[in-house]
This record gives sequence, C-alpha cells and structure tokens, in this order.
Amino acid sequence: GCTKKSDNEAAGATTRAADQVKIALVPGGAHPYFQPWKDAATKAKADLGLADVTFNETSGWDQTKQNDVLKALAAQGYNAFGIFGVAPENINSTFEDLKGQGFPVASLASCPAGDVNKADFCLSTDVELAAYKAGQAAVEAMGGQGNLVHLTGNKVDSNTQRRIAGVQKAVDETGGKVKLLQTVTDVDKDLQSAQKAVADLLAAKGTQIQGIVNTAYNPAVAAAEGVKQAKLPIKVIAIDDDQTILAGIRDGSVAGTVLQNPVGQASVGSYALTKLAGGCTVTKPGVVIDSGSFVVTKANVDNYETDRQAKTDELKKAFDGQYLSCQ
Amino acid sequence: MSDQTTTVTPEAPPAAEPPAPRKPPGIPLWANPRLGLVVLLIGLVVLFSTLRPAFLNTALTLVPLQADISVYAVVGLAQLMVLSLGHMNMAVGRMAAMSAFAMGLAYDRLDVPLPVGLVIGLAVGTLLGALAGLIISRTGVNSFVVTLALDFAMIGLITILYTRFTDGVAFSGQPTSMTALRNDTFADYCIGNVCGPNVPLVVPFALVAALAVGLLFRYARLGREILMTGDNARAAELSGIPTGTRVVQAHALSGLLAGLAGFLLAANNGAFSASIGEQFLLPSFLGPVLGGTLLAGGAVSILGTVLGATLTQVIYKGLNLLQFQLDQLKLYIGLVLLVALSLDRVRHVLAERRGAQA
Amino acid sequence: MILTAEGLVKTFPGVRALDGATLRLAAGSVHALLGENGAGKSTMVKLLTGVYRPDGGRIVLDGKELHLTGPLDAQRAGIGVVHQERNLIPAFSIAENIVLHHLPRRLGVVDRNRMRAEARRCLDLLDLDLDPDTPVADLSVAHGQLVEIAKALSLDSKVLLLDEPTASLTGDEADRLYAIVRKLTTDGGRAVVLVSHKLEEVFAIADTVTVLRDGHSVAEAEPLESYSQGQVVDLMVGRAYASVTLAAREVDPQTRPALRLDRVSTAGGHRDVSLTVRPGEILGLYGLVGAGRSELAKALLGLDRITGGTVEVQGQPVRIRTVGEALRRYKIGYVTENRKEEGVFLDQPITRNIGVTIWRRIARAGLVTERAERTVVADYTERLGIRAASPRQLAGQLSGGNQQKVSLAKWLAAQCEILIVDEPTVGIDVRTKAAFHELIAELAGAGMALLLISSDLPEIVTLADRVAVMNDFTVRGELANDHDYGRMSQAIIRMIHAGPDPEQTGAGPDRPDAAGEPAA
Amino acid sequence: MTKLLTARVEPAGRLRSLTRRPEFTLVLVALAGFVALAIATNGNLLSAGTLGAFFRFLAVPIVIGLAQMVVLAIGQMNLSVGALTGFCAMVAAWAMLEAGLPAPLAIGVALLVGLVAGVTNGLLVVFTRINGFIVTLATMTIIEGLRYGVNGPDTFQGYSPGLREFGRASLLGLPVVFLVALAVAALVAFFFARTVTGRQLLASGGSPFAARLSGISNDRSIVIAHALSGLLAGVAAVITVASSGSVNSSIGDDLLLPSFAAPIIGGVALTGGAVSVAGTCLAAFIVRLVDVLQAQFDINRRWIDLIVGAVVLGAVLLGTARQKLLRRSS
Ligand SMILES: Nc1ncnc2c1ncn2[C@@H]1O[C@H](COP(=O)(O)OP(=O)(O)OP(=O)(O)O)[C@@H](O)[C@H]1O
Ligand SMILES: Nc1ncnc2c1ncn2[C@@H]1O[C@H](COP(=O)(O)OP(=O)(O)OP(=O)(O)O)[C@@H](O)[C@H]1O
Ligand SMILES: [Mg+2]
Ligand SMILES: [Mg+2]
Repeated sequence: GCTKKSDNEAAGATTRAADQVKIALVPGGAHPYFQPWKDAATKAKADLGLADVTFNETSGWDQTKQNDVLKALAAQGYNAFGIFGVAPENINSTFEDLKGQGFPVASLASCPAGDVNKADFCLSTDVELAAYKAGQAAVEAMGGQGNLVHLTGNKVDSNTQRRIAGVQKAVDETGGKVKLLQTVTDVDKDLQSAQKAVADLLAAKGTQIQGIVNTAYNPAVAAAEGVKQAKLPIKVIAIDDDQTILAGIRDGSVAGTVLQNPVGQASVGSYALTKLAGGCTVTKPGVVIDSGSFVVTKANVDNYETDRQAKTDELKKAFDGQYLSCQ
Repeated sequence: MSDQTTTVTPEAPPAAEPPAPRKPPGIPLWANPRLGLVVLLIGLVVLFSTLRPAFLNTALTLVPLQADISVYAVVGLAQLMVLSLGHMNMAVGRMAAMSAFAMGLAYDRLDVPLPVGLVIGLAVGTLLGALAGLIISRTGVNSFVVTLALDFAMIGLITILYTRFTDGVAFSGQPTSMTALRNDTFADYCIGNVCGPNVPLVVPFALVAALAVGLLFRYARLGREILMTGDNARAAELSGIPTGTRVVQAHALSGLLAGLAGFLLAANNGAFSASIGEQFLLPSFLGPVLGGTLLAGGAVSILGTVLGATLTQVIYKGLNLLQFQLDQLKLYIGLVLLVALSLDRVRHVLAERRGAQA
Repeated sequence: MILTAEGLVKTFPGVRALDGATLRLAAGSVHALLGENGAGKSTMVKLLTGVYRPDGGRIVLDGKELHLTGPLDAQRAGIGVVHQERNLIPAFSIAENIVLHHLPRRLGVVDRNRMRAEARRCLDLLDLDLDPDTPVADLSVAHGQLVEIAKALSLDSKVLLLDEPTASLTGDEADRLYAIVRKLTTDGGRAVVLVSHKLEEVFAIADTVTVLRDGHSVAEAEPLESYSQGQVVDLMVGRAYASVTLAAREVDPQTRPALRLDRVSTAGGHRDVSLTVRPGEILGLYGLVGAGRSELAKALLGLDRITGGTVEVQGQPVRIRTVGEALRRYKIGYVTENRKEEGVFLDQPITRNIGVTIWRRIARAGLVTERAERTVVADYTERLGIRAASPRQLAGQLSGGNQQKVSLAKWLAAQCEILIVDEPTVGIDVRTKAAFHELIAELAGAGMALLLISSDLPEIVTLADRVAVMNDFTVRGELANDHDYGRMSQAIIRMIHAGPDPEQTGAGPDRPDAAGEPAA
Repeated sequence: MTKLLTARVEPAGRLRSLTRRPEFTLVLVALAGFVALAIATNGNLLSAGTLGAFFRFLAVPIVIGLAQMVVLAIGQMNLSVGALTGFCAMVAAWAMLEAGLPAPLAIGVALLVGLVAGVTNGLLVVFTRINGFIVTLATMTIIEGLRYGVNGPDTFQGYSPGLREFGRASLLGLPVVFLVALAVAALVAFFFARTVTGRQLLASGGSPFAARLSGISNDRSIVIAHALSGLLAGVAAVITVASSGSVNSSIGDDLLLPSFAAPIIGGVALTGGAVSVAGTCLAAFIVRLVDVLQAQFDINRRWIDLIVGAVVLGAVLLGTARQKLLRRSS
C-alpha cells in the first residue's frame, strides 16, 4: 500500500554557536520604518559575534514573494529569522515552515492575526496601545474637545483594525467631548494618494476639524504638509521619527508623534534569536512582547532616544530573565 | 437553355506546377522560438547554480520553484485564453481573488471537501470571465477597457466581501488536504521503498491545465474556432462561427484558469486571503509573450507559455539567491527580461538572413 | 528607356516571387505588365517603389542606378504608384491623404490652405468634384480608389505605376482614368506602367507589354500590336489555350425552388425583392457597384434584419438569424466578395481555412480528428488546384487567386445546397477565372442552387441561366439568358436605366453614389 | 458629384456637428456631475479652498492621461508612465536637495530624464519589434528600481521654497499648476491637429502600412510618441514636486490605471490613429469628481473603486451607444 513519510522527522533542532549563526531580518517590503534595522543588524553582528546578519527588504509587500525570499535566504545558509510578515493572517504557515527546518524564528514589528503565534516569540509594537497613545496625545493637543480624524492604512489588515480600535478607545474616554469625525483608510499605498486625500479632506471639512491622528506613514507626511499649507489650526499627531516628521515637530506643524522601537526590535530580536540558536528555549512558545511606544512632542523631541534605549535594555533583561530558559 | 456557351479553359489540369516549392514553409528547428527559450533557460540555470550552488537545493529552491512555476504557468494560460482572441484580461488577478474568496467561504462556512470547494471557486471565476466576455461581445467595447473597469469594480468588491465575511482578511478554516498540497511532494508518498519524485503536489494541477488548453486549441472545435475568431472575427462570423459565443467562452475559460491559479496560490501560501491575485497581472502577460504568443490573436503557444513562466520564476529565484537589494533586483529583472525578449528578435533577424540566402 | 529594371529577384519565406525579371520602360508610353495571379506583378511594383528591397538585380532610372531604401526614396526619384491594396488613412481628409507624402509646412505646422489647393488641383485633374475636407472613411470604394490615383498624380512623377487601378471602378470611371493616363503620357512625356487583368482595357490603352510568368519575364517590352489577346494569354499561362465548352444545363421550371424570396425588404433598405433559384440553376444577379446585392446576401444570412416579405428555403418559410444557422440548418453558403477582410484567415494555415466549416461535422465529442480534416482538405485543394508549398502554408502567403480559391473551397467542403457567390473573379487572372467558371458550372450541374453576384457582365452572360438585374436596392427585372453577349448586355443595361418607380424621385443613373443613404 | 459628399457645414450644422462629437457626452456628464455635487455639498464644492484642491489635484491626472494618450495615438501603450513620473520627481528633489541645483535646473533635469527614458522606450520598441506593452512592462520594472535607488524608502522634503510657492500659487482663483496642465494639453492638441510631425504620428497610428507608403517612417513615429510620453511624465513629475511639497519612492504607484482611464473614457481608441485631448481632460475631471465625492461624504474607498469601475464602463458604453444612435439616425 501507499504510505506517507512522517512529517517532522527533519525537525531535530541543532544548536549553533554564535559564530555559526546567520540571522536574516526580513521586513514586508521597503518602508522607512525598517531602515533602522539595517544599522541595528550591523551592530548586532559585531556585538554578538555572529557569522552574519543580513537585511532584505525585497519582499514587495507580497506574501508569496516574501516566502520566496525567505526560502532563498535559508538556501543561502541563513539559519535564524526575524520577520515582519506581509500577511498577518497567513504568516503563521510561513513560520511553521521555517521552524520545521529547525530554525529559530521571531515575528518582529508585527504579530500574526488572531491569537496564535507560531513563531518562537513576537516582539512588536502593541499597535492598539500605540494607537491609543496617539489618540490620547491628539485629544490632549486639541485641548480635550473638538473633532478628530483618523488616517490609516490598508483596511483589510488586522493591524489596521487594531489601530482603529485603539484610537476609538482614546476618543471614547473623553465622554463625547471629542468626536471621531471620520476614519480614512487605505491612504498609505503611496504618498500622492495620501496628499490628495488630505487636501480633499481639508477642503471638505477643514474648518470643522481640530485634530488629525495618523497611524500610517504616508498620510502622516501628507497631513503635516497639508495642514501647514492650508494654514489651519489643526493639531496633527504623526507616527514614527522620520526626518520630515521630526522637522515638523520642531517647527510646530506637527503636534506630536508616536514612536515605535525598530532598533530595539532588531537588536533584541537578534539577541534572542542567537540565544535560541545556541540551545535556549522560549518559556512560553509564541509569547507576544510589546517593544514599546513613546509619545514625542516638542518638549522631548531632543531627548526621546534615552527613553527608547532604556526600554531596549529592559527588553533584553526581560528576555534573559523571563522569556528564555537556557541551560 | 440548350445553347452552349464557351469560355477559355486550360487544356490540361494545372498539374505542371510552376512555383515549385523550393523549401517547406516551416521554420528550421534552430529558429523555433521555444528552443531559444530552452537554451536561455539552461544558460541561466547553469549561471545561477555556478554562482550559487544553493540554486540546486531541493527542499529550499527546486521544490518551491516548481510550486511557483505552477501558479504562474496557470496565470499565463489564463491570459493566453484571451490573447488567442487578440483580447486582454486586465482582471485576471481579481478574478482569481473572487474565486479564492468563494473557495475560502465554502471551506470555512460550509466545511465542504476540497474538490467541492474547488469546483465552486472555479465556477465563480468562470462566471466572472463570462460576464466580461458577454459585455465585450454585446457592446463591442475593447476588452482592455471592459476588463480594466471590471478590475476596478472588483478591487472594491473583494475588500467589502472580506471585511463582511471574515474578521481579519483571510478565512481561517480550510480542509486538511490543503496543508498536504502546500507542504508535501510526491517524495513523501511511498509504495514500499519506492517514493515519488521531488515534485510538489500542486504541479499536476498546472500540468493538467496546460495539457487541457493545448488539447483545446489543437483538437477541439471550440479552441480552433476561438483562434479563427481571433485571427479575423469578420471572416469567422461569415464562416458560420458564432463569434459572440466564442468570445464569451474564451473569457469564461480565462476566468476559470484564473480561479485555478488563485486556488494554487492559496495552497502555496496557506490561506485564502484578500491579497490573492494582486500580483498576477504582469506575469500573466510575461509568460505567453516570452513564449512567443503575440498580442494580436489567432495564434498561441502553450509550451511557450509554460517555458516563459518558468523563465521568469527562474530569474526571480536566481536573483533572490544572489541577494540583490530592492533597487538592483528590479533593475536586473527588467534587464534580463529585455534581453530575453530581444533574443527572440535576434533569432528572427538571423532566420530572415538565412531564409533570404536559401 | 526612362526606367530599366534587370534581373530582379525577390524571395519570401518559401516562395521566390521574382526570379530575374526584367522591365524596360520608354518615356511617353503606357506599358502593360501582365501575368497570372501570383506571377509577381505586384512584387515588381513594390520593388520599383521601395516597399521591398530586391534580393538581386538593379534598377536604373534616367541612366542612374537607384538604391531604394524606402517608399520615400522612390517618391523623391520621381516614381509614383497606386498599389493594388487601398492605402488611405481613413480618419484623415481627402486633402491630407493626397498630399501626405509632402505635407506643405510652415515652421513645422501644416499649411492647410496650400494643402487644400494642392489637393483641389489633383482632384480637378480627375474631374472629381469631392470636398477635400471630407474624411476618407466616408468615401465609397470607388471614390477611395480615385483619391488614391489623385494622390499618385500629386507627385508629378516621371514614372507612374498603376497596380490594378480599375478593379473597383465602373466603366465610366475607368474610361476617365484612361483618358488622364493618355494625357499624362502624350502631353507630359511620362511613362505609365499598368497592371490589369482586364485585357480589353489593356489592349485599348497600352503601347508595350511585359508578361511575367512564375517570376520570369517571358515577354519584355514588346509592342502590344504584335499580339492578339489569345497570344498574350498563352504567354501568361505558358501553353496554348483552347476554348472549352461548358456543359449545358437543363432546369425544369417546375422544380421546387431551393431559395425563394418574395417581396423581401430589409433594414438595409431593400424593397420588394423577389427572386427564385432552383437546384441545378445559376441565377445571375447583376448590378452596378452599390446596387445592394452583397447587402441582400448578408441579410439572407442573418447579418441584417429582414423587415418584410418571406424567404423560403426548399419550400419552407424560414427566419435565419446567424450564418451558422444558414449553414447548418439550411445548407446555405456565402463566398464573400471581400476575401482579405471577410473571406480568408490570413494567419492560419490552408487546412484550417478550409476546415473551418467542417469541424462540426467531423468532430467526435468536440474533438477534431486531424486525419479526417486532412483528407477532406486535400480533396478540395486538389479539386480547385490550389497552389501552395504545403497545406500548412499560411493563407496570407498565397497569391490573390489562390486565396480566392481557399475562400471558395471552404464552402464546397461545407456541402451546401445553396451557394451565394459574390464577385468570385475580381482580380483573378484569365486562366483561374476560366477554372472558376468551369467549377461553378460543374457545381450547378451537380444540383447545387447558385446565386451568382457579379459586376462582370461577360461573366454573367457566360454562366447564368437567368439574370436578375438589381439597382438601387430593388430588383428591376429578370431575363432569361440566351448567352448572346451583345443582346444580353443591351437588355440588361436598358433594364438598369429603365426609369425609377414613379414614386421614387431623384434616383437617376448616378444613383449608386448616393447608395449610402438607401432608406432616404 | 454627390450632395452628401460636397455638403458644406452650415452655421446651424456646425452646432449640430459639435453636439455630435463623442466629447459632447462627456461635457454633459461632467457638467451634470459637477452641478449635482455642488448642490449636494450645499455649495461647499464652490468654496475657494475646495475648488482650489479640486483643480490642483486635477493637474497630474490630466498630464498623465495625455502621456498615455500620445502613445495610444500610435496604437501602443506605455506601462512605465507612473513609475517614470515617480522617478523624475525623485530626481528633481534629489537634484535640489543633494546636488544643490537651483529649482529651474532641477526641473530641466527631471524633464530631460523623462525624455531620455521615453526615447529609450521608443528605441527598444523599434529595435526589438516587441509590442510596446511588453517593452514598457520591462522598463517599468527597471525604472521602479531606479526610483527606489534615489533615496530608498525615505521622503524628500523641504526643497526649493520658490518651487513649492509656485505649486501653491493661484491665478484668477485657479491653481497655477492646473493652468500649466491646461497649457500642456493645448500644446498637445495643437501638436496633433496642426504640426506635420503630429499628423504623421496619427497617420502611423491609423494605418502604419499606408503611412509607410507615404514615406512616413513608422519607427520615427514610435520613437517620437514614446519620447513625448516620457516628457509628459516628466511634466507630471514637476507638477507633483511643486504642488505636493514632499516626494518619496511611492510616487507614481497610483498613476498607471488613471493614465489609461482618462484617454479611454475620453474616447481614444486603443487601436491608434485618433486622439482626443478634450476628452482626456474631461474624463480626468469626471474621475476627480468621484474623488471629491468620496471626501465630501466619507464614502468607503472600496466603494469608490467600484464606482470608478462602473463610471468607466458606463461612460464608454454610453459613448458607444450614442455613436450607434447617431449613425442610425443619419
Ligand atoms: N509578403 C509576402 N510573403 C510571402 N509571399 C508573398 C508575399 N507577397 C507575395 N508573395 C508571393 O509572391 C508571389 C507573387 O505575388 P504577387 O503579389 O507579386 O503576385 P501578382 O502577380 O501581383 O498576383 P495578383 O494578380 O494575384 O495580384 C506569390 O506566390 C505570393 O504568394
Ligand atoms: N459608390 C458608392 N457610393 C456610396 N456608397 C456606396 C457605393 N458603393 C457601395 N456603397 C455602399 O457600400 C455598401 C456595400 O454595398 P453592396 O456591396 O451591397 O453593393 P453591391 O451591389 O453588392 O455592390 P458591389 O458590386 O460592390 O458588390 C453599401 O452600404 C452601399 O451603400
Ligand atoms: Mg498583384
Ligand atoms: Mg458587393
């Protein structure tokens, strides 16, 4: 009769010393957010004495392509992976594939959709919390009342749904003093559509709006620019610390921004992956860890980096003491 | 009417043939476009495996490569179906997505077995294709415009549907056999000690599709009549071919194949999600065109399409292994494609020279 | 000699169209270039005008050797041409088409006034009263042809090549064209090369003749007077020709008609058209260009709406909606007049071109057995004497006559009982034409009912049993054919010009021009 | 010879012939849509700010539609227009910020890059004899790579204040960039209607063989059309850089489909040989109306895609139906 080979006979995990570990950091595609990963990768390689750490952003926001990239990297000898999954809804199968080959896998900067994480751990911004903080910052900048608009990315993305929930929560807490006038989705694909959407929005309702909170990059850039140009007294809360946005905070056109911790994700992620390759195990497989989010305003625009560094150090300690168990 | 009329008529039947065929009209083997592709393909494989021996890694390169080729060969065939008419289907990707949505819904909500869901999804793809064909044949509006507009409409519809029927953007439930399709190769199945080749389970789907399409255009009246319609719709109409129906059928088959491609991609990726088909449009043209199918209609090459799809995927794989960064990657893909396309031109020029001397 | 071309060679994939042909042209003469279909006449014209480049041989104009790299070179050198195929840009105005090769310009901008004036001048040469601003798309075939000729005249060239210029012209228009050709050669000292299958016209106007056969010139610049028409035909064909008698047919007028039209009117504008065709009979349908004959045929096939009257096939009243239905249910076939656009599939092999009508019959479970197809196709290629390198050759690579045969073979293979044949011999050489005539007679002899639409009066008189005369979208009358050309032609012409119906006004003899608005 | 052919256009007939043109449907649709939207927004659409934004973001769709139209005129397509616009925009910003060129020079560089890319497309089509659709598909990929190569995924901002001032300036209540787009449209219209090269391009597009026999080089027409297309993409890039104030490598991603939508709704046939500048501009206007509709009424973007799809199809069907009716009634 016909028999089927057992599924997980190859999955015997091998341990590797640090100088045998080759880590691949793979974002979902090209995005300014991931740029700090490059430097963090170089630094991790030197600090941890790794064989190699590479950064590959050629996935093009396509899960199929990302899977190809990952397999190509594995074929090239990379044996530990930090991944931002393009499609949170089916990234778990990709994680399982890689784990099946005996590689440690980290879900970085985003966790799979649903409650299950098949990677060893997920180190990511708690997007709902970050959006909540951004919402709060916006409410505060608006003086606790008025109309707020939320600009965000791809509607069919579980992270977008979380962000919408986070902002909604912050608005709800004002007890009706702040009204969420509109949530505009799908304006993160490219800068020009974002600019057009912002211009049209301001043209239609500019005078009724007191605050704009952004939870995606392109609309944040467009909103900062658009509000400045329209000379409207609207408070803009942006996201991340791209140069353009920091400049906006300094010149006052942006009221604040919510930072995430890409460097921490890459460096702590690499650290944990190295440990896992060396024989450690995660105490709670699939654990989800918040890499932190920080509100930056004109007040702390020049020294927020210390807070972030502190969070990163704290994360590393938490891995040593709490998330990893090593013999 | 008994009068006898006269006319000039040759004494002998025209047996003495003046322009005696000096050589058969077929092109020499070396000038066959498919052969050029094969040579280029072999060249690239040799190049890549010299530069990166990992190119020959079975589990990480060759098996996924075959799975990808299967998807894109079927995508190419979906486009080929309408190229045969001289039409285009700008909505291949979205038709695939709609089919995949139907399959996902069937598996998730109705718990149907794999083949049933597949049939349901393919039926949806077929219907969408038929709709496009119907609009085109009824109104006479260019297929490019109709399918482009349909594509626009479906982009919206798909998201609306997914947000309505799933909480995320993908269906969670699917039959367990989907996992086998995704993970297994025939090498995992053994009779005694004899195991199958290292070929993913999705490959036969693509092979069957390619064979069926080949059979269709070569032997089936339907396929032949589609080709005749593509060559000269007016003459086809006057030869008794129901050209309107053929247009609808070709587009319906295009939708069906798009649906199959969507299924294969879902199998490869492990989920029926809204993003299926987003990247289908450009590869759908590359396969057939690299394989020598013109956009003008009336002639198709199935083998060429499969080879074209193979070539593009090999290029992707190779460049991935060479670890180019994004800007270089795109640059080289474009350049290699241009070279592959121009090679055909060089071959033509050579063939013409030879032909002229003969 | 103003122009000499020697040893011209041109090879296409699989065919040597010209194989050392020679053309010598004297100033001030009209030179006929004759040959069967596919002899290489158009290829020669195209070599002389830079459309193709020769694979061998040389072209000398006014003592200087020419190396033409494109049509522009030929125009600059003073060679004008009207090609066999129509080459106008439909969306452009008459004026712009006429002067397209040398658009008058000022600072890169088209000088429209000069453009119109120049076009007017060329149109006046042809006595054509057309508005130069009319888009060419709105013109009839004949007017298009005349504009094409005006375009060639606009060049004031030393040599003018006319490749079958009168194929779509009426007698009057052709006469006017030839008057101009005469004027150009005698007054202007120009040389004209005329390619035509209408030998009467050729003998009426040409001074010298070159005959091509299979890419060779078998007569080179001989004075035409020294030949009779028969001798020229012998030269073209390559052996002596004899008249052969077409078998006489006897049709019992009591036989049930295969096709009967009773007071049929159509959306296209036909009124009260009544016709009958019996099995074994050829009904000739004669009329001037634009009389509405082709459109009637198409209406019968369901391509246009029939709005009144009855159509009966084999005694049964029918309503045909598609060509497929006409073919399969009623066994009606239609050989179109327009073979390039409607008759053949240029990029398909001969087998598929002929096989297209029989697939349904020979298919088993929707699949066509290639062997069955090949047998049937081989049968018809042989019976019609289709000359091709192989049955797999693409139809587009055949000469016009052979394409016409392919277009006919398709309908023979379909085993029709009623066949409508529309202008079967336009642009066909004498021998093929004779072969066609024989074939058509043979088909009738075998019991097929044939409706022969033709503007070629001798053809009608030769073949038809009865002649119906159509003008202005209605049948003017019907005559029994007594096969006496003189008597028949007079009777027919008289019938066409017999005044219009009393209630019809303004439809005079020049009515065909306005046929675009039949339902006015 | 015949009344039909020699009939002169009478003054009354001129109006009639105007209403018979395919663009007439579009004028009606555009007017009706605009008025309806103005009423539905209680006149907000007519307020200076809204109107300004409306026309400011109409400039690029018009120019990009024209960039596609000039290649459609010869029966070709240019899939690289969007990516090229993005690339030129990035180059212009790079020239000002990194290379320190003054704005006018940077504009010149961007236009030149567009032109060169266009010429390259044209030459590739001519030399490889491959359908332009496929060639530009390949060059699009290359240009996307180059576009990304200029500055990675990061955004350029804060270049020449003068240029950005220009991008925001208004004249007679209309944004200057929109007037620039209109001027460009007028030039393109003049090019096709009156210049020798323009006529030759249309001749090549309408019937290449006939054009060749008239001594027109179809190859030259192909190269010129693609060059023009590239140049227009460069113009679109300059407008983008001026009016938006910041650019990054995502610029141009949403331009490909609109570039086809405008000329196609505008009645330009894909087979070549005919253009309609007015139709293209009107179609861009109509699509822009849908955009504004979305912003004014907070409609789900996905419905907008659906609506745009329906509008494209509807406009084209309406046009075909109208032409059929006209033909029947004539
Ligand atoms: N473009 C082409 N490709 C292949 N074969 C060709 C081509 N043009 C002509 N031929 C072949 O060359 C030969 C000569 O053709 P040509 O058109 O010169 O004949 P012709 O004398 O003008 O005939 P006709 O009287 O039918 O117009 C024919 O056998 C034809 O099939
Ligand atoms: N000289 C003309 N002027 C205007 N329209 C014409 C002319 N000749 C033909 N047409 C139009 O072309 C179309 C084709 O006419 P049709 O072919 O039915 O005529 P026909 O009697 O078959 O003539 P033919 O001898 O060309 O076959 C009709 O719509 C007719 O009105
Ligand atoms: Mg000829
Ligand atoms: Mg006719």
